Amino acid sequence: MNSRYIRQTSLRDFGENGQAKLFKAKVLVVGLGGLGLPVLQYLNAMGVGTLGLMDQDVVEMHNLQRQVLYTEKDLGKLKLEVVHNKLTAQNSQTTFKTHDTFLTKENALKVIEKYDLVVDATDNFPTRYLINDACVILNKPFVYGALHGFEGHISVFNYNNGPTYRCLYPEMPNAEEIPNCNENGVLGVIPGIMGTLQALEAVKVLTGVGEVLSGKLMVYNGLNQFVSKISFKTIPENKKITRLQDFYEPVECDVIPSIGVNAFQTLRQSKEKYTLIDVRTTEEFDQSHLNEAINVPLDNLDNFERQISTDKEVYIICQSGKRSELALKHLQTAYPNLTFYHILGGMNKMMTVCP
Amino acid sequence: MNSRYIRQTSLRDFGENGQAKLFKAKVLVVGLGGLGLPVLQYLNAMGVGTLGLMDQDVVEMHNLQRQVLYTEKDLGKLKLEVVHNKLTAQNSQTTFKTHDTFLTKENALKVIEKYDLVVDATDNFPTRYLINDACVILNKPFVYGALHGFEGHISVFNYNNGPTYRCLYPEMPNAEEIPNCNENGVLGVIPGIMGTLQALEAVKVLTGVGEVLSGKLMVYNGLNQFVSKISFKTIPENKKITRLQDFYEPVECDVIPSIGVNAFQTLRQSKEKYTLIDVRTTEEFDQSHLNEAINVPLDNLDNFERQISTDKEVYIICQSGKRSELALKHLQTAYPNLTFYHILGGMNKMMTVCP
Amino acid sequence: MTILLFGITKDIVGSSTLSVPTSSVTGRKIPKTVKELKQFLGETYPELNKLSSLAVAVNNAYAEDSETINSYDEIALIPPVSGG
Amino acid sequence: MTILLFGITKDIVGSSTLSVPTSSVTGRKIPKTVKELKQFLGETYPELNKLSSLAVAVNNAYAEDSETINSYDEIALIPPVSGG
Repeated sequence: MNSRYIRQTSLRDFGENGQAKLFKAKVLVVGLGGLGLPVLQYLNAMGVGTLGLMDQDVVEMHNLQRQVLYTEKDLGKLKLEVVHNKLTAQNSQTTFKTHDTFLTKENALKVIEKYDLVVDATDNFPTRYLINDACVILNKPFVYGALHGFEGHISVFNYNNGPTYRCLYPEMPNAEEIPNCNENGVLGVIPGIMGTLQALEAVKVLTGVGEVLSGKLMVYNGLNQFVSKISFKTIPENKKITRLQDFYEPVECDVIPSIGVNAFQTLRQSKEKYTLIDVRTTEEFDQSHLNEAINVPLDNLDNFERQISTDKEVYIICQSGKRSELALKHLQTAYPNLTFYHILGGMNKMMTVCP
Repeated sequence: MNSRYIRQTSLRDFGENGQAKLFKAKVLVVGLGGLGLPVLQYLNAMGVGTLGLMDQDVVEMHNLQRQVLYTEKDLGKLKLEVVHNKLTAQNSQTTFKTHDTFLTKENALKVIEKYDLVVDATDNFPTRYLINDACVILNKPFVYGALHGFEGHISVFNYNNGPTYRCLYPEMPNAEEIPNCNENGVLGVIPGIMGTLQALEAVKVLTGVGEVLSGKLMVYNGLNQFVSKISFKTIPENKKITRLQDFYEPVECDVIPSIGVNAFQTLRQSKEKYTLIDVRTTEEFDQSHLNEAINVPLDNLDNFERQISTDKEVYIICQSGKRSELALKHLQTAYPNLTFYHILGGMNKMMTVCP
Repeated sequence: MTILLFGITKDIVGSSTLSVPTSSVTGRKIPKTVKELKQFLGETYPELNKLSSLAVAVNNAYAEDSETINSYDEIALIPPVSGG
Repeated sequence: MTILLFGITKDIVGSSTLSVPTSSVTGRKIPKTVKELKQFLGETYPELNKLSSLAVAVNNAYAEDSETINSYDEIALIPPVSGG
């Protein structure tokens, strides 16, 4: 033990005993984004002995508004490498395990098995349900955090006999009913608040200090600092999962690359070459369209290949941004070697920035 | 405007308008410690245009447990420089103003005048009262945050006609009634939670989004995630301050250097040379003392100089850690060129680690 | 009866609270259970019907569809959220 | 009456809550105002008397010394804290 942690070892309710428990603990943080970074910065600072890092994304410009460990120099680099380097510099006593992958039903059980606790810092439902089911199967607790705009959720699931994520939300919502994280904004500091709260719950689970937020969902509204704690019960059948589902919908938020109209307008005024596909109907297209746009109606995407040159980045636009996202999903699957972006807000929004 | 902030400009209640207000804003953060760092990381990420940094401390080992922007390589460096470099790398669009000083009654009005908002991220009462009084005189709002163990306070003071810190706590507590930050521990992640909450309140003040936490004190207990919001009123006379007090007690927490018994025991077993002064009475000293200790009773500190060699670091011990702190304050003032540490918990605690 | 709205339900309704009459002047049936409340709200805001997974809290406790509700209850709609 | 304790008051009492009798079996005077409550507590925990600046909240509102208190009130002692 050294003087590094004196400020917390001097706490009567924590002490050298709490510190020793942290040092022995192994925590997996799934997702190196808005939630995962503050969780890791603080668990690493406080002296958690082993930290598992898992992500496969690269740092993008629109991450910087809330993912505070990344600098402008890190743009385009693998998050996993950047985080690993910075956390090592912060605390050389920590053992880091890097998982250069997303969590999948193939790797989930094998990876999670090696940890005492999982922190769910993902940004999509499929991975959240996968974490839940894997943790139930392996009998591991996990600290849940999730965001929407100015709001956030926190809870600790599967802690001892406590309830699971499925006791609150039995089935995964389908893609149409809840917006995904790209359509949905978030004020930059909200993941900071929720991530630090997750780190605290992780410490409580690992050390036994305080009351773990199990059987309670904390719902936070940043607009008015309103906090509700909703109690809920264990539904026994949700604790009896013995195998993963055959299928967790593979929606990864960050494989739906998008661009805002201001950024796109800047691109248009630059010397960059690109292809712009307008996926609206021929009638809509004829009424008004951007000069450089090529019309490939959504129903007609099969004609895509014949109409474009494949050596440039492809931008996709529609009226409001819904069809362009659908088109992007189809095209990206069909043409994995091309780079696609869809334009957020579509022509409606575009009209507000270009004369 | 660029795509960097799209995740928050796409929020209906925030928008490009909110972003533009942030960019125009000038915020002074007083203190680059546990609270100040998360405040700055997030305000900088979110695009506040001008950030003022103020601190004169260097990075010490016991800071790392909660001050997450600092790495082990930064030990001994000026916090101001480290923070300035890292925040510049994070967001090159931000204008930084560095204030290589502590806030004093001589500089407070001149410095604060240039900002729209102050964030009180200090760790001691004198500076908190000074910030309050200066902000009242200059009619600036300030975001207050403070900690104790697993607990924290947040409020926005002097916002429009709202109440001030003195409306809650009229007079500064004296040093004996409330422990200072060195005696008092804090769990590493608690300042992260409170600092991110402060950053959110700063954004609300600057943009007009949401309800500012004015006239309410948010009291947070991390042990059970219990949040109270206490409403309190403006006391008109507290808004009528027209000049600073002649004297704000100059207690700077970080000028009372201390060491824990474990770290001191490690030092004893090393080859390092040091001087150990035991400030208990002769009677107490005679009953039991550490071998290398020199007895200079507290009432007799004037004899100090004659008894020690002044080329080594001086450690001070007493029975429980109270008298050693008093002795340290006296000696440090009398001998500004020497380095003093007092031993936390004194002989009581020392007995638990040395045979 | 006042209902607090979170997540997508707040976006659908366009407000963070919603008032539901507790005595009928229009002849409309007043909801007496969580299920009836969901139906009542779904008539006014059809988008709410799409939510397959929606937690309803009555007095800060998770409530099943069959639970009865009264005018003095604190009710909140808490849909799942996914961002991170 | 149950009193929530924060900051140094929690450390002094050694617990996060404190029960104050609302009817006297010992002949001790039952506190009827914030001031009397402070005096009552100060007799048992003399360290509390040292606190020159101590906010008392009654039902989540800052209360002056003269405010009357009842057995059903939610009371909290909130001393200033300085850490950062």
